[in-house]
Amino acid sequence: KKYDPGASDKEIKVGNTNPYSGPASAYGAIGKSIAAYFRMVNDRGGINGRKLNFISYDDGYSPPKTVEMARKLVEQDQVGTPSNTAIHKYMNAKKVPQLFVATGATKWNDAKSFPWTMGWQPNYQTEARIYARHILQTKPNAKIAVLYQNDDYGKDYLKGFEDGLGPQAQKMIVAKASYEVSEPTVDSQILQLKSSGADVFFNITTPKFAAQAIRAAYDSGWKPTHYLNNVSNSVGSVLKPAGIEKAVGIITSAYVKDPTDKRWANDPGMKAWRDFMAKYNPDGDTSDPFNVYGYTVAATLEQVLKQCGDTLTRENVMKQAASLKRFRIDTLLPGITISTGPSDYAPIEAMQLERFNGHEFELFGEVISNEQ
Amino acid sequence: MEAVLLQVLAGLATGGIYASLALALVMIYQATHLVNFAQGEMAMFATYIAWSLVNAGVGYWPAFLLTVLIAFVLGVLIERVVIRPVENAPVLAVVVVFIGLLVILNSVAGWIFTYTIKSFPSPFPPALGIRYMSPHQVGALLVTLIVLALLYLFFRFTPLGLAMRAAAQNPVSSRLVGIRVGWMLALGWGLAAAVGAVAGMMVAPIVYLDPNMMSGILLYAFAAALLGGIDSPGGAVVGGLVVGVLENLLGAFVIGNELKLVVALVLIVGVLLVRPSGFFGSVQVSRV
Amino acid sequence: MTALLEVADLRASYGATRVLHGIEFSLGERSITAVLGANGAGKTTTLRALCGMVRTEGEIRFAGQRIAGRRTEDIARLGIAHVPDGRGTFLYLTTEENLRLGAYARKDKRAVARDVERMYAYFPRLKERRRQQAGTLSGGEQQMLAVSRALMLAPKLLLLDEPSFGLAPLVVRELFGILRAINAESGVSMLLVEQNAAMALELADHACVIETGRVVIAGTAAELKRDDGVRRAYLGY
Amino acid sequence: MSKKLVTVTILLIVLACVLPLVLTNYRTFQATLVLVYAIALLGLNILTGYNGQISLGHGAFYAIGAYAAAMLMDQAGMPYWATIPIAGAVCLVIGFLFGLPALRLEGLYLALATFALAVSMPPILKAHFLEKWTGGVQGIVIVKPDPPAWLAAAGVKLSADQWLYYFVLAIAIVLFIAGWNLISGRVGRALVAIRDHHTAAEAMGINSAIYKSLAFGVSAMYTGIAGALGAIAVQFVAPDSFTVFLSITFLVGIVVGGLASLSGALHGALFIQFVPNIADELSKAAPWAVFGVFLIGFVYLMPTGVAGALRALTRRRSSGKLLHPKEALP
Amino acid sequence: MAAGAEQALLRVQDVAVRFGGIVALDGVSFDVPAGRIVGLIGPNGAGKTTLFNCISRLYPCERGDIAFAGRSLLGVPRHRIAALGIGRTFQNLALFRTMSVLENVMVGRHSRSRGGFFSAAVRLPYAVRADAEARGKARELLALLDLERFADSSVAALPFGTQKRVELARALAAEPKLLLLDEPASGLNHEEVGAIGALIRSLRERLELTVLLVEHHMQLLMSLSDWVVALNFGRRIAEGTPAEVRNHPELVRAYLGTAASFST
Ligand SMILES: Nc1ncnc2c1ncn2[C@@H]1O[C@H](COP(=O)(O)OP(=O)(O)OP(=O)(O)O)[C@@H](O)[C@H]1O
Ligand SMILES: Nc1ncnc2c1ncn2[C@@H]1O[C@H](COP(=O)(O)OP(=O)(O)OP(=O)(O)O)[C@@H](O)[C@H]1O
Ligand SMILES: [Mg+2]
Ligand SMILES: [Mg+2]
Repeated sequence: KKYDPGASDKEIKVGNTNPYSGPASAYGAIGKSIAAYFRMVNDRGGINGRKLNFISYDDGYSPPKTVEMARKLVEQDQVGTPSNTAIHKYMNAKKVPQLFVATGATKWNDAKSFPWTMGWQPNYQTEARIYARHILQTKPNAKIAVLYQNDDYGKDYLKGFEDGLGPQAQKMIVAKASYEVSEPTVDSQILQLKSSGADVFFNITTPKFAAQAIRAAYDSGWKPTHYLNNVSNSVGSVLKPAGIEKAVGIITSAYVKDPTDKRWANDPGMKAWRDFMAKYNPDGDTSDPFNVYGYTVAATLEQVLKQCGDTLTRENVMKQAASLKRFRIDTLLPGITISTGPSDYAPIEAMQLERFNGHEFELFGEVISNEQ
Repeated sequence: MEAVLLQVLAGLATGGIYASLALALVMIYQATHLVNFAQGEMAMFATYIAWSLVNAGVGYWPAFLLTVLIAFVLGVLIERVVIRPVENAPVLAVVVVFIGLLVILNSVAGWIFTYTIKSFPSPFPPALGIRYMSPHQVGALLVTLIVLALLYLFFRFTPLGLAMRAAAQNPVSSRLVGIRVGWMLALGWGLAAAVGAVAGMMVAPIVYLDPNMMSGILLYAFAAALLGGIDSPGGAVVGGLVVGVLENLLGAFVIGNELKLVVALVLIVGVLLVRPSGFFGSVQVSRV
Repeated sequence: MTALLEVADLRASYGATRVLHGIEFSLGERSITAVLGANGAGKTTTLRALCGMVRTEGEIRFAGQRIAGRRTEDIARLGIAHVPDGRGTFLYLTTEENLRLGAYARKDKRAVARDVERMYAYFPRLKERRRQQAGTLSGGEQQMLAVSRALMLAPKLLLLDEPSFGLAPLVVRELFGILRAINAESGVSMLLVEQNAAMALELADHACVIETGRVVIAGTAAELKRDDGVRRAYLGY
Repeated sequence: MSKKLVTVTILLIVLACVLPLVLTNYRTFQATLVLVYAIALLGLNILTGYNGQISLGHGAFYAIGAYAAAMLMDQAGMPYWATIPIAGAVCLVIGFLFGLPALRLEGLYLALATFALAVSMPPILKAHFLEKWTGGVQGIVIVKPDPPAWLAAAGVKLSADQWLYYFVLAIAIVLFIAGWNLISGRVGRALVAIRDHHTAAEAMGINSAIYKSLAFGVSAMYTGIAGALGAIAVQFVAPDSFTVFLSITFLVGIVVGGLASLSGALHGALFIQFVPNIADELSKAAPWAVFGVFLIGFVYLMPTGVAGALRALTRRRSSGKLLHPKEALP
Repeated sequence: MAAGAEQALLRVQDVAVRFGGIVALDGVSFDVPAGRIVGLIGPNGAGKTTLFNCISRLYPCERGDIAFAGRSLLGVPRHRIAALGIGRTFQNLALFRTMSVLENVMVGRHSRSRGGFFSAAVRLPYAVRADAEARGKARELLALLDLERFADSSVAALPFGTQKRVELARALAAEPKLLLLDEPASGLNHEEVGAIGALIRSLRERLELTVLLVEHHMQLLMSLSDWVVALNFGRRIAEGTPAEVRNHPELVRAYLGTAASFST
């Protein structure tokens, strides 16, 4: 048995910061469902006999607060594995595993410069590249319009997309419009994009704006091939509000199951998730994909800690995190698995394209994987 | 040319959103001489009430009226319970209470209703739509104009409206002439909350209902209300529409989306430098 | 003479500082009492206490009802009008709106409209300025407005805190004539705090002198006019 | 300054000096942030508390100071300590220039203008044409300064956190003393006179235009210096660190701490640093609701802020005259 | 009194002021000779305070000129007026409400002391000295006006008459040559009016003041003034010694009511 600060015979401390307040409080659902999941694990007897102690602080989505809270986790609470952005360098300097950062920004999968940090979901650039490839295959002469959120997330997608289009990018992308989260609507942006005459629309937006964009595009009579980023592909919380009929034909990609998609109504994995929600997270919204997300992340972490056995050193945690082999969780889409390696810090790298048929998403094509 | 027209119309539609909340700000200003930063969150909360009613099977218009009523009562209650104790505190302390109220309402709404967006029904028949505007956008603008007319009449022609303005300006003298200042304040809060509720229900179908629905809009409404002149309901609406259109045109044709808000704000502040009490605000001279 | 207003052991304070230490007097129906006193004696505070504008203890009866501790607006609605210290103008409303507010507690619209015209007849200057923002009126004009606004309530009791403050000599004389007429015609009782003691004692039937929060001399106006101390301090002969 | 006040101040300074010796590095870091916020709040208090100009946009000056420091360190390779005066100077100039047109605006209209400044800051920092220097949406990561070599040579061993704390503490003491001198003398009286009665102040010969814009400048300078120190402490700047919420937090800080009071800046800093954390500990479901309740509770109990309440306590014991709170403050 | 041009400390020439449709001053001219007390009277709204505000540069003049010690004031910004040697009080009190009496008077000293932001912040010796000097001067004035015991009280809680004296002290702190007093006796009782009259007289002697006095208390005004100017509807309707003006028919009709209503 070997321990580093944060672990003992009795418990393993897992730290986390999450925006429970502030403009991004929607992400708070992730933290809450992770906490709920760990309660479930503890009810089942914990991991290798140790209880999980999940300590989560509110970072208000503000970088200074995140730094402070991360330091609190590491120095005050002596936790094992917190996650997250302004603290990137700090965590690596302190050699604290920063696992499964809840964002797809590419910088989280950089094993070389930041060996103590690992993302979780397919990174934004990978996803954007998949769309780009699909466009190049199906519509090589497309005129593309892009709507993106003017921040880290939006810019990351945009970069992946432009990289994916390659040298063609400058020519193919005929219009780009950005928006700020504080803006009430993106109607104006949609009109700008429409008037560019584009026939392909890449929609890099968070749920509220995605729904607005889908509706506005449809209402304005613009009928491009519509690619929607994975962040906002929930049927229940995006397409429905936008108007189901307005969303027909939208192409997106997926790796977790959408809790509002009828396809998974009787799926055992999602059933287990729903039971979990009912029992451990009754306040949570069962149409909110963030709750599936948190659940799945927590399950991944559970697996890593299981693999660690009795050697709960920070080094071993990182090592085990980097040696997940085709690990599967039932809330992931069929065919999607989690694999990592010493130089592969991107746990999920596969996704599948899907198209909305007016009732549900239909997967098409292969599971597309970037797995080396 | 058509692109410009489209942007102008879309700007009017969003401007109508700003205008409707700006009216609530004018209302509360007239009644208290303060701008309630929690006004947007109160409107958001009222909209959730409406949403719950509609979801429970109440028809749209009954739910609408009921919500306006509930919002009025809640507004009165908030004044009586939360604001009353700081009646005599310095202005900025009251502003801090508003901020407290804002974060409480926002947080509690997220807790009760979660952060996933909800669609909110629109009551307007498709016939209301014109070529480039959806029926709801047209309808919401009309409703805003109706609220404007009501507020104008209220302040201009009713003794109550006059008493309310008096109470906000000089509570001591108001009491001396028999105005129940406490009631005026509560009434002002109630009416502002009711106006806000209408705004929320008109806004929600456009931007979708979520706990942060109004936080962004409040800034625009604040700017709009001041641009028009904080004590002028008509000014609030004009201000709202101007801000909406201005922002769209700047974003689409002049400066780009990234900096359109910045430039719009610079222009608004620029206008205020020339007209320090807005387009239609009354100039309040004080002399020695 | 029945008492319209009876005050007993009236004490009042600002924050922790007590200013009135047991004022005692009564004011008859249709009568006018003048209150004299040095700077800071507590005259203004007495009027404020009657209207519930400061923290008070003690007994105040108006037309038989206890009004101590009641809210200012309720006291006003009983028919007590107040020309406050410092005029209390609604600075950002027009002259006419100020007048209309004075009658806020009254129901009869027509009578109110008549009274507005009456005030304009008393003070033609106000009529010229009817649409002007009241805060821009000259000091004396605002004082006329303050008196008129109080009269607009059609009160039973009128509390006047230095009504002649800042008025030109001619207007002061007219004002006292108006007060006398109103008292005679409508039987409005008045409590008059006035620095122009000679005129005040001329108008009033009763008078008292307040010193540091206590009534030190009280009596009929005629008696006070003969009092040596009063003559030296307030009348100057 | 009364004798008692001098004693209390000296005691506080001594206490502040021993603090990092008994605290963990993390707590020291938090204490550093408190000092940083105290400087920022002092700046805002000079403007809003003493001079009566309401600013809902001081987060912008904090941001400018922070970016000035970060950019100078990151791109010009300047040592951290040298960036502080530059950040202060930049903010002084920008604040002064902003203060000039702001002269025409009063009350709510000024609040809007400053609010606009705060709202504009993140988009400007993200703006494409500045990306080269500001790092765009990603911001700039900077390294934490190590204690200088001469300290180690002198045999004093300090952690980076401790060193930074003392560095900030020294600056804070200097700035607080300067602030005290400023407001207790001729200039301070002029600032308050302008707040209390603008016209009379001018009739007394006070050039209110100059005073008001200089107050803006000095206030911005304080806040800008705080921003620079804050950036160094947090080792990171990004546009999203400086949203309007920061500005509003500052306003909350000076009101809760006490308007027009030097010690109020410190009380306010403690509040904005620790109360959100406490709220978060109490409720994950709705931390802001708890925070809001705290906020309102503080205002109920102490409408003139912590400093005002303390002052009232001591004053009641000594002389006895209490002002109506409304008269005491803008 | 033949007020020769060379003697006039203040010269008001054809001054007109209009607010929208209201003509507040309509071509007023008169001189205030150095060392004299000149009374300015007229009905309410005649434009007396407006004229004061023009001299203090709070209101712009539509036409005409105001010269002080031979120099036109119209180009002088309002914050320079005090430094030129013109002090004033306000009709409706304009004290700094949150400050103590002493501080109020020290602010009055502003135009006679130096020191800016920087010198104050680092306590440059001259700024410290200036501050001490202002404090000393203010204390002197408080003693002179019998305000010493209120030095540290907050002005807002003082009785009205005391506040008026604080305003007077504040105006005197700048060592003005010309003092503009707007209704100094209003709200004072007989005894107090007598006291303020004596005070003004003695101040004039001791400080070699020139005074322009607006007052509705005729007894006081007529006894103090060397010269009286009467306004009505923004126009000068009479000018002369108190004895001359008192019987001026237009003034009697518009302002006094009866000529015999007061005595000197
Ligand atoms: N708002 C206040 N706060 C504290 N003390 C006050 C306040 N107003 C008045 N006082 C004090 O109360 C006492 C009585 O004042 P009051 O105004 O009643 O006197 P007055 O007789 O009306 O005098 P005046 O001739 O000045 O009108 C005075 O000593 C005054 O300082
Ligand atoms: N800022 C302003 N806006 C509009 N009208 C004004 C303004 N200032 C003064 N007036 C008008 O100008 C006239 C002269 O006012 P002023 O204050 O000079 O009178 P005054 O002679 O001082 O009277 P009083 O003896 O009553 O103080 C008044 O009728 C007033 O209504
Ligand atoms: Mg009085
Ligand atoms: Mg006047």
